[in-house]
Amino acid sequence: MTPTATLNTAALGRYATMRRIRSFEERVGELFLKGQSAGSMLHLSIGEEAVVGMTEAMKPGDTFTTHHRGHGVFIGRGGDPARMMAEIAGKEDGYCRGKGGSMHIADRALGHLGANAIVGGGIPHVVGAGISYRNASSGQIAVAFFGDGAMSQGILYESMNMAALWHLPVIFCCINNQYGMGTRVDRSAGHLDFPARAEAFGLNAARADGADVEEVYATASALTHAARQGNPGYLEIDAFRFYGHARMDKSPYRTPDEESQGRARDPLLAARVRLADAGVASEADLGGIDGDAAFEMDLALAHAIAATPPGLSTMFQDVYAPGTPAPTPQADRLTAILSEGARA
Amino acid sequence: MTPTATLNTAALGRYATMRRIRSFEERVGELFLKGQSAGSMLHLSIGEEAVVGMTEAMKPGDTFTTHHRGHGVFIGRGGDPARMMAEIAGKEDGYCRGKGGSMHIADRALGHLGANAIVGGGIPHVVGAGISYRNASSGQIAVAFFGDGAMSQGILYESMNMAALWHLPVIFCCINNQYGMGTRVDRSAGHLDFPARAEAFGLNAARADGADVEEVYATASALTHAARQGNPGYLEIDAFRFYGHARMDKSPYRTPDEESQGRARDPLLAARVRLADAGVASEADLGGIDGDAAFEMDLALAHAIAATPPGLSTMFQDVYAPGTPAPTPQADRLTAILSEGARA
Amino acid sequence: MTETTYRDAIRQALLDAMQADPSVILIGEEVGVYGGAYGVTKGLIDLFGADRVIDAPISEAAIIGAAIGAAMTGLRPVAELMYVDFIGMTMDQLANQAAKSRYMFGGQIGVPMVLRTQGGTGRSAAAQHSQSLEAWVLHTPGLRLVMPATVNDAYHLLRQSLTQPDPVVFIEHKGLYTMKGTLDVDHPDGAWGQPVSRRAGGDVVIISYSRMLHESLAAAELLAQAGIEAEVIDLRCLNPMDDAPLIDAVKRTGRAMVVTEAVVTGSVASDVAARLSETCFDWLEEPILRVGGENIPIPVSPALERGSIPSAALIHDAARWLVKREAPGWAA
Amino acid sequence: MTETTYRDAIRQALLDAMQADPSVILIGEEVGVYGGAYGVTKGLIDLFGADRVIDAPISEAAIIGAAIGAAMTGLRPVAELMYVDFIGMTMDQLANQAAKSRYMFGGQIGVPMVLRTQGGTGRSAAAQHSQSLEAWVLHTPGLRLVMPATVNDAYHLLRQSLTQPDPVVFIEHKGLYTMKGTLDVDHPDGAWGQPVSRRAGGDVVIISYSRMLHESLAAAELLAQAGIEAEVIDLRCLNPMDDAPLIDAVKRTGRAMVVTEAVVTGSVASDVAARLSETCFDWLEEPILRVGGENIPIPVSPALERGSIPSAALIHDAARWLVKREAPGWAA
Ligand SMILES: Cc1ncc(C[n+]2csc(CCOP(=O)(O)OP(=O)(O)O)c2C)c(N)n1
Ligand SMILES: Cc1ncc(C[n+]2csc(CCOP(=O)(O)OP(=O)(O)O)c2C)c(N)n1
Ligand SMILES: [Mg+2]
Ligand SMILES: [Mg+2]
Repeated sequence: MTPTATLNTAALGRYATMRRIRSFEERVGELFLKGQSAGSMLHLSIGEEAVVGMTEAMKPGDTFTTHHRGHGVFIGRGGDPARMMAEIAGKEDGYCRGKGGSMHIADRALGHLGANAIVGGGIPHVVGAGISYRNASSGQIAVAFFGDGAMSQGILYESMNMAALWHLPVIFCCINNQYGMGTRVDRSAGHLDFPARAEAFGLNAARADGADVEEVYATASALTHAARQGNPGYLEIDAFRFYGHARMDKSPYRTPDEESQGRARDPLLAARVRLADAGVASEADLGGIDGDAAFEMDLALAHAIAATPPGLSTMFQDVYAPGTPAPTPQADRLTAILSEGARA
Repeated sequence: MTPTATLNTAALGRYATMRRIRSFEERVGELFLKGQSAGSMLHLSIGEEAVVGMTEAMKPGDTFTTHHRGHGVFIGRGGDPARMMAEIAGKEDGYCRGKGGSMHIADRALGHLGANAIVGGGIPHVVGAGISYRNASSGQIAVAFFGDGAMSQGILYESMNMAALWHLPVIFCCINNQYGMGTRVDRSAGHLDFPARAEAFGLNAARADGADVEEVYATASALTHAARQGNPGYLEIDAFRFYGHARMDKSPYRTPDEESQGRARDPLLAARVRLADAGVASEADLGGIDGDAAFEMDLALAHAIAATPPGLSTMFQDVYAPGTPAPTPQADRLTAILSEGARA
Repeated sequence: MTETTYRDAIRQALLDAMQADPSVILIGEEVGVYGGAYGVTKGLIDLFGADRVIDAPISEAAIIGAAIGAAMTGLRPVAELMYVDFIGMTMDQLANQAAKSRYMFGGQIGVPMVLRTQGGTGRSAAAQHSQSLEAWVLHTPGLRLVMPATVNDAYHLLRQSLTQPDPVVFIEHKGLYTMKGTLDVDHPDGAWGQPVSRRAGGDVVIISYSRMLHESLAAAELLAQAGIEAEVIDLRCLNPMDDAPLIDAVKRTGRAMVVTEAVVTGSVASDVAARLSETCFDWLEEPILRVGGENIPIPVSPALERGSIPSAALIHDAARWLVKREAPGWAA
Repeated sequence: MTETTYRDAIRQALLDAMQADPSVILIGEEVGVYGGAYGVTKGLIDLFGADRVIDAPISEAAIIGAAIGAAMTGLRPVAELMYVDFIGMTMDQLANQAAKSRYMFGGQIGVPMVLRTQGGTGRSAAAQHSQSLEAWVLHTPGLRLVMPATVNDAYHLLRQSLTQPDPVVFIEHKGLYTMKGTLDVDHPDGAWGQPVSRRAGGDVVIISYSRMLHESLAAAELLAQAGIEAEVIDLRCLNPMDDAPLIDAVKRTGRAMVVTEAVVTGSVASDVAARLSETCFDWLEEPILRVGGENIPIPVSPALERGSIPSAALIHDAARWLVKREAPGWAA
């Protein structure tokens, strides 16, 4: 529990970002209900907004990869909600031209090296980014965001070992929301002390309360500082997945009690109360922040719905870089075989 | 250092087995020099004979997998040197009909589920064997033998987690000979406390001196006892790879000093001296054991050289089980296409 | 004879097999409490308990590796890979271990396991959840490859897979789970290992499997309206493949095409077309045509996703061109 | 113009590329101090230091993953996989990440990396160290596949690979490292991405790549003694494949075969044969023949290993049968 004394306007900014994340995710839910999303593989990060403590500890130029539940992380790093929502709707002016969708949002300009639909898939990429920054002495760090489920992927430990062995400016950030789909973490891990695993591989390891964004920020700041000196770290954010795994999942495997207790650990509510108590912001200020977020995300939703889908021919673009001939469409291949001109 | 008091005839037996392993490996070297081995990918376990402390802690019915340097482990579990040597020579009456060779020796009857040429490849198989034994309450355990290099393979940690989570009768036995090819372990691991890794995944973990087979035996006995109760373990045998990685490697990356110091940690020499000092065996007894081993392995070598290679047609057998048609040889396929009878 | 779905037929096969053979176990992510990402294993953990229906951590490589070890020691595991797209993490265990153990060990150690998974497009699940990767398995001696297209095959081929002494990769299609059909537990659609002719016709042979079988059958109906009778053959068991019935059919008609949902380059369609072109050369009136997925990753946009794989219309157009030399409108 | 070996030509290409482009780094097992399992990278760590020649732990998946991340952030990594047989552990990083990033991310993020590895038989290294797995890569859009057969190509194709904006899988052959040949740093054997005709001949076209090119050329010499002139084409760059020159050649001769060392089922040979059978149908006098490895894992016995892959004699016999309809002695 962060002493209210340390609360300041930066903390107010973190509250605002958390609110924007939640408002965004709520609109993603609407997009789906309106039948306007590209598919139903939409993973909301509601309850995990304290990840903002980590994203704010990063600096411009730092890069990151995320898992499939990465909307919140990207908003924390400055992602444009309108282009994100358009991508989730599979539209041409989405971040990935409607080819990636919710699970594959990326933005090279903002250092987002890509969301990944393979659990653990994006983790080793930060090791390579770390090599780039180490060799260039650029002072940048790379952060891998992933869920507790990725703690069971061997590639995580291969990556941790490399980061420690090569003294890379890297952070492994586990957003532990207690579940991988229907499996609570105590049914997927034989031993629940995850920081101990990271320590055994030579990392600075810490766990922070996902209901306390200021604790996350303080812990993340220390770890990122060390990482920039070549001492890689592991941060676990202890949170709770408020809703189902994806839009279809009603979490029948959880009791109402468990859900209400979990949702009681709400980082927004906690921050809100404490900001008010500390006199950093009035109810009116906070209400204004909430209203602005709602308004912004309503616009993002409207934009996504109005945006145009990609044309069929874009399908053949971006398989290889410009300059390499695009793959031959099947129609052309068949024509080259069967058209009279092609026959002897 | 084991108190000489605890030394007994069983210890003498362990010495004899270690000697048989070394004699066998020396003959493998000869087989290669005579140009009679199938290939040059021959990995000698000289210096690692104290693994006998682990193999003797196992019981009949227990099963195991090994890495590519597994000759010693298998002799420790009762492997027939003649059939092993014949396999290494690629002969029909070798353990695998001359199809597997040094890196793929197996013997279902003795519980050897297979040597593996993929670093870490055989490790998860003991998890599955553990499920079999747990479900059948058979009291058996399964042991994975591997080198320090496999500590960098993610599948090891996936397997450790499953073993702990499901309380499987499994042991992970790392034969740490300090090197993976030309890479000393401190250049492949960011943090060298490997038992700490195993503990962080929920295993009983211990390290034993590879120059002291009795210490290995005592440690292994405790771990196997716990494993049979469903408490999986990790045992690290701290040894030294006396010679090159494979027959071609002269270890230019090691200093003469390092080699002489490493070879001074000789489990045979240590056991020999202590058995004599303890009066368990006379010089004559020990000399007799050494002579018997040399004689036995000379016969194995001669057998392997005299044995006949497999016939060409065996190539098509064992791809699938008997009953499934063997793959069509290419000659038959081409005949079915081109022979006059096959044309319109 | 019961009307049921592809999903329930698979579930029934698992249930019957587990009842008939106590050595059958299930292991995979979410196969127990959750009941399977696509609901295929719902309720089985209640019937058979957590020792036989094992919810695994997200460790694909070790799941397959554990199944191999269990198979080597007397169990008959059904390992579930939630999406075939994740097979990339398991190819070492699958192709270097499961496939080669019997051979490398001189016949001593078999691996009687089934890898159940599902693939294909249809849910806007994007590039990492929509692939068809059976070609990697086809290229691996020691593995069996089975891909059911009908409700009856979903049941029988899985039951038969669970009697095999060697590893079987059993690939379902996410787009077929809700498909209705007739299950006759006493009569399989055909013999194990053999293709089945799903429709008779003398003008052209359309060879396919999995969901593309249904697009091919739909195309055959369209062709019939144009007076073209297409035979439609379902491969069912792709590796090892019994191509004798295919060869007979192609020699009869002299015209054939092979349809796959996978990226066409390096696909099962390429391999089947190559074999048939070798063996039926003197009987061919026209080249054996491959119709498959575009050579691209699968885009998330529903329209692009649909456009990237063959449709009944495309199959019809190509077949008609092959038989009547009538160029379709899209021909450049 | 210098006489050198395939191994040294590759080493020279790495050395020249690292000197010309500071963003080029090497990462892999034993690439530094040890100098590479086959000695290809000997001495490079002394020239460029441990930050650019990185000895990696035995973590194939993370090695490829790290190379991807490095490529995304401005470096041009050459990741070495000691044996292509280990690619099974990396197929997720290779096929789901490296190959698809540019596409999934709408063109924003490229992965300019080279995966160097080696494959093939010849050392009695058994089933897990002797494979030819290029077909898996061929089937993956977004990847480039390059397999040099000559000393000059070993150098130039690697240099060119190190200028590509997309991931290149560069597969060497362990049996060619000691092969001598002429390196002309100023003149590549052919244009990037294109096949090259290695021998002229009007009776039959033999299409091959990697070490089988040399068996094919040897076969062509044997055929010449029998009065049969074979054109021999080296594919070199297999994905994307420019098949126009192949089509021209096959249309000229009407007879062709495709030779691979890989398991023939589902192989590159199947794909090439299928394409050419489609496009050259009206010009074919004979079926396009596939000659490849047997459909088995590779046995350790030297005799069995040799017997499991095509030889010049077999290629000669098949080609002669194709051209002269003379059945060889082994014809059943
Ligand atoms: C390699 C891989 N295995 C399985 C899946 C299917 N899957 C998608 S999300 C998920 C659960 C992941 O849990 P966690 O890592 O905790 O992330 P969360 O969804 O809780 O944010 C699973 C099993 C996948 N996408 N990738
Ligand atoms: C997956 C894989 N990567 C790399 C190799 C090549 N290789 C063979 S043995 C070896 C070193 C293994 O070291 P360790 O595990 O310590 O076993 P040791 O040889 O020391 O007994 C390597 C890198 C391999 N066979 N398999
Ligand atoms: Mg989670
Ligand atoms: Mg070692």
